[in-house]
Amino acid sequence: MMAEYPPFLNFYLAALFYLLLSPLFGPRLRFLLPLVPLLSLGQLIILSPDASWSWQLASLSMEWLRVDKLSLLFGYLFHLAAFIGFVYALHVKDTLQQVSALLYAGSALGAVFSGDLLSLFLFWEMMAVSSSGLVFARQTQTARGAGIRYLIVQVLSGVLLLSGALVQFQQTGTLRFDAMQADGIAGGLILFAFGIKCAFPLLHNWLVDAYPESTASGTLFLSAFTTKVAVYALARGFAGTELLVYIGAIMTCFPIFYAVIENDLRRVLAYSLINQLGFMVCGVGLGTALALNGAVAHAFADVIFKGLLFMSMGAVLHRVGHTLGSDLGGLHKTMPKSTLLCIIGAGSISAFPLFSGFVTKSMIMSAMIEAGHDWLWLALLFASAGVFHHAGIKIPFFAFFAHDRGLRPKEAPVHMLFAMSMSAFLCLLIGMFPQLLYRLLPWQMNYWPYDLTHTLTQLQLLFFSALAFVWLNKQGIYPPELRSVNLDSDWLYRKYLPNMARWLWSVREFTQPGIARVQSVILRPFSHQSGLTAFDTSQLLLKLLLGLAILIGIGLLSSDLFN
Amino acid sequence: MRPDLLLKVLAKFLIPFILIFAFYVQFHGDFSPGGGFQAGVIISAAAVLYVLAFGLELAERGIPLRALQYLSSTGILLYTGVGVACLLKGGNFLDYSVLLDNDVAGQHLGIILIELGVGITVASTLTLIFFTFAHWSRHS
Amino acid sequence: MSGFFDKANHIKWILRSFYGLCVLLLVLDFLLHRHHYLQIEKIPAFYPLFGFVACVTLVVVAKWMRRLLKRDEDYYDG
Amino acid sequence: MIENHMTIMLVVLPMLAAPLIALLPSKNLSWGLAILTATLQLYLAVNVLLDVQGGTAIHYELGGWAPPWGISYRLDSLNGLMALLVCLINFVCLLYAKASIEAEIPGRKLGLFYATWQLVVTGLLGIVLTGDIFNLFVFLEISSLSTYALIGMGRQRQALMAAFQYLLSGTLGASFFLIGVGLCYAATGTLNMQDLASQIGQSDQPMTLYSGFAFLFTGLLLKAAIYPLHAWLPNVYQFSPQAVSALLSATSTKVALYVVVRCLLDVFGVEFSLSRLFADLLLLAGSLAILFGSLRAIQQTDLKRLLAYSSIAQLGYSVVGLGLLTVTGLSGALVHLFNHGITKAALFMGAGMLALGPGTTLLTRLAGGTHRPWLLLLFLTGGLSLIGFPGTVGFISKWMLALAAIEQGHWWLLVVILLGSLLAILYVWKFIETLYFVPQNPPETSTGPVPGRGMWLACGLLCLAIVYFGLDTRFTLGVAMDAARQLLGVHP
Repeated sequence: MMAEYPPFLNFYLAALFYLLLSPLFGPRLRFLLPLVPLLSLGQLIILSPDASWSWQLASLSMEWLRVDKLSLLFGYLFHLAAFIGFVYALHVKDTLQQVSALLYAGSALGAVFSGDLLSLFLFWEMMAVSSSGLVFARQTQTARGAGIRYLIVQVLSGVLLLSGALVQFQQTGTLRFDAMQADGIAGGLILFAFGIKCAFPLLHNWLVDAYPESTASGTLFLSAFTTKVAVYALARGFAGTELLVYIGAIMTCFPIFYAVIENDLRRVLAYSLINQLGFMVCGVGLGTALALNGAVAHAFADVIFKGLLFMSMGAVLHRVGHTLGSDLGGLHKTMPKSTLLCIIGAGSISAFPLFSGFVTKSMIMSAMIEAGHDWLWLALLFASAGVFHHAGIKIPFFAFFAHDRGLRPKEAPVHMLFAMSMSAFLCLLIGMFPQLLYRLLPWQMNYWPYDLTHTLTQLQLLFFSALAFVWLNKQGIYPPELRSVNLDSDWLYRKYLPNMARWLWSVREFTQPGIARVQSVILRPFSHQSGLTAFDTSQLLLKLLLGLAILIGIGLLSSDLFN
Repeated sequence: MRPDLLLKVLAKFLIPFILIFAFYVQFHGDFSPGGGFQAGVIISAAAVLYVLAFGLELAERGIPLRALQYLSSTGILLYTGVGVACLLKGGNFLDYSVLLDNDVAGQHLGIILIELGVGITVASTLTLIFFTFAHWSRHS
Repeated sequence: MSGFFDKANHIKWILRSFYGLCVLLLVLDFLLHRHHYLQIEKIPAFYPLFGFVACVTLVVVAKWMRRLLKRDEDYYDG
Repeated sequence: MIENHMTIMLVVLPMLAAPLIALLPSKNLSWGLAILTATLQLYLAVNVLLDVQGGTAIHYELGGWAPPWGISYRLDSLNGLMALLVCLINFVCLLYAKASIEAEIPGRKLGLFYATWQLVVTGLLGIVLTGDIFNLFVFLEISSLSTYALIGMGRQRQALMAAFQYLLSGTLGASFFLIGVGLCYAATGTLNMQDLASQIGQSDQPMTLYSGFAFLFTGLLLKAAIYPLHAWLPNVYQFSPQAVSALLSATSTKVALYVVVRCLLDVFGVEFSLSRLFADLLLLAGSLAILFGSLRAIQQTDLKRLLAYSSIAQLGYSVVGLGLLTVTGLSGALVHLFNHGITKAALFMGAGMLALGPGTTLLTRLAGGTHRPWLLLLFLTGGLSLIGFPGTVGFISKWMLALAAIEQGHWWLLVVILLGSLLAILYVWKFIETLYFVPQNPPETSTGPVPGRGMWLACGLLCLAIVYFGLDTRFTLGVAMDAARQLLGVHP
């Protein structure tokens, strides 16, 4: 009975205490942080399956605890991710980051346990705000810019969700969050909101823009929660929506092209994150038990292996200060453990047999075939080969091998290595004993990934992709890493719209002197004090009188209509 | 002959009449046109005339600024006090009939006190404003 | 200090064993019986071919995209 | 005995306190009396509001004269809520003012400052409680005149000019209001609001009445700083003493808007005043205010000026709610008056605390506030409430308004409301970023006056209120719904 409250409270209270106690105890307090997810996980495990918790707000009932297998799976996952994250972040002495991370993890948990759209919106926005703290924590000008763009997009998603919720409330009188239809205003708005968080094509820029700008540990947290909550929400609300299959297929394919030519290795990972999300979105769109299980299982595995990759790049960032492929190389000499752990992550994301990615992605691939989407299946296969190319090979190769640039950083700190080892262990554990994960999956299914055909074909695919890499490199065709920016759809709001605004402004500046002269002729200033002048006052009165005249005019004119 | 001699003599002659007229307006206010506000303005007119004729220093020796501030507060207090007294006597706010045993006498007393309060406040405030401005003009 | 991967000899051996594995996998495709779910899978050595061609296409297209999309590093700041 | 007189005591107490405070010899005594009065008033306000909950009204006849001849006070849910707002803000601002004002105003003027403050409060409460439209005008002038004096006491040189501007525009608004009252009196021969309401339909001079209405209404809109009559507001809020900005932002425009609501719906009645054209006009003005105010707020480089423009935008929400003319919309508008009042007061108090040392609220001069992490919490709470984040009061009002917009099928209005929230993020972010993420150059070295305990307490109280009323809406929204139903004549 004692444990029947929503788990996000654990994190929120921890954040509050952290804020209150940090002036007393200083940064020492951070060593307690990994305990928070552990204790909270304990609470989650003893939580009874029919627990519920709701809050009355005005005439609305907000359900903050809905426990079923789907929410539990994500609940476990987020606790795990938070634990690994806090261990990885033990070196961080920045209260802003710690509190943001606690709130962020808590909000993600709150979102997956929300039973109604309003609560979902609440945590959706809390996630946006708290996670932006992680971006801003980098404290650079670029990070601030990326952070504000990130925040705007995230909140925009929240606003769309809210409007969808409003419409649904107006139409049906209930805010319950269950499966819905994508056609119709409410469903459409909500799907759009989920789509932004899930980095649908053309809505994906916030991800590749902001994630690489965060701190080493910040990116780890970011990669774990936001997009996975979106996948959860899609699985809960739009399972079986045909449209999603196509969107997912596009998501798997287009980012890998960018990933090949991107220089910042953490941005490469961000693109590959979208690519992995594509697989999940496909799974959700297919909507069969196998596909949905595949989607959520892949989300589970992705948090861990993508986290591992981000952690290894974070270690590089921590020791070297940047993650630009063009300026890295040869790090394996002094960071051998990080190298090895990174390779395990790479193996998992490329879905090598015995690694976690293989046992989860193959479910989606199989479901794709079962559903008869042959061409899309080919697209996914292409994407699978591409993943290996840009994430499996490119990341470890350019960071740790390639040309030796003479960098000799120290090995990653012990706590980072420990966190990475945990992830690596989990990658291998899931890869070798998939039934451990399968048992947790919400839908009923009968599937075993390790048959001959699967294993063989996957190995063939991966090895010959690697062969292509080797061949291209030997031929000198492979594009070199260059310091550059690649245009993406954010060009629209980062370049085109600002330029338009500047142009409009210049038009105004062209006309402004003329207007000002006319004004000063009519209202010649008769004194010049600092700040406010009599001229200002006369202008103010002019404005007010004009407004009064207009309103009175309308009022009196409308009386004719009125009588 | 000093050029302002005529002015001073006239002022000395006029001010008592102005004041008497002010008191007339004040105390007949409850029966005929007039009342505290008008009386206060007339009193302050007398003060203004005095300052114009005899100068600010002399005037302030007679009516210090501090006294004017006190007076302006006292007037409001008198006004509000009467209202509260009505409350305490069991009537509504400003319900003078309960002030004395006799309704009509109560009304009389109430209205006279109220008007007195208004008169004091208006007279002292207007004088205060004039004094303050006079100070300013001297500084600049 | 020179690491394991600095010696050309080591790299050569690594690559050779890698080629060997590739050949092995190619041969296995003909020896073992794999399940076919789709028509296209029936093409002999479909997966190895697909993997190789896909990656080459990927890189070639990406190179072409780079010509189109590449800007200076401070493009957005300027 | 006192129960019967609670309504009038709300107004009489500060009126009695004002001269006493001016007479008291020490600034501490003055403040003590002021806060004592404020505490009593808060107690009274809560009590009367509890009395009128559920739709009853309290009548009080001044001097025992029955209306329509005498002046009567009438208290129902609508002005009960407003009275509570004024008393609450008055109390909190006085708590805050002690340390804040002593840093800004020379000691000898403090007694007068608190006395004038009491007069402002007298005026505001009088406006809220009176049932007589001319009496309302008198109180409007009392509060306005004393407000001009308070503003003029600001620390910066421009304060005097700002006060003068406000005097000019305020007088303009009051004159229009007075002309309107005069015309209405000419048409109906009464000044009592209820009596006026009953005569509106039978007047044989509809044109006079209508002109009176137009003047009265426009004058009020100017006082309430409703777009396009908002131009006086930014200077006033920017240059006032800190505590005064907080008080004014939370009460004066809100009270003026209350009068708009009262006159439109209660006195003139829905049929008379809100022909569709007029309602649409309100919707349009409100929407423009939301967009214009938010956009201008984003441009500002001064924290208080930014907050002032945000106030213009937030008032727009209430106007929109009023223009919708439904119970949901109107209760959203009313509860937004209260909710935005406490939010903006908290933010202005935060700004005042930052300005304590540097003496200015220019954002660039306030950068690097990391040495005051607690203030970040205040700015975050307030900022989130401006944005309309769930868990804060701002969400409640915007939710109601959005719901009302959809009910009526005004989709464009929903877009405006949500767009306003998005723009709010930009300006809220602007000041949070500059305050906390831009390193100051040179780093803060001056050890100016430290915020007093009262200031912290006041801010803390308001922050708690923002969150509490954001989570538990039974009280605020309940009263607002009551009031909305009464005004629109809808029975639950």
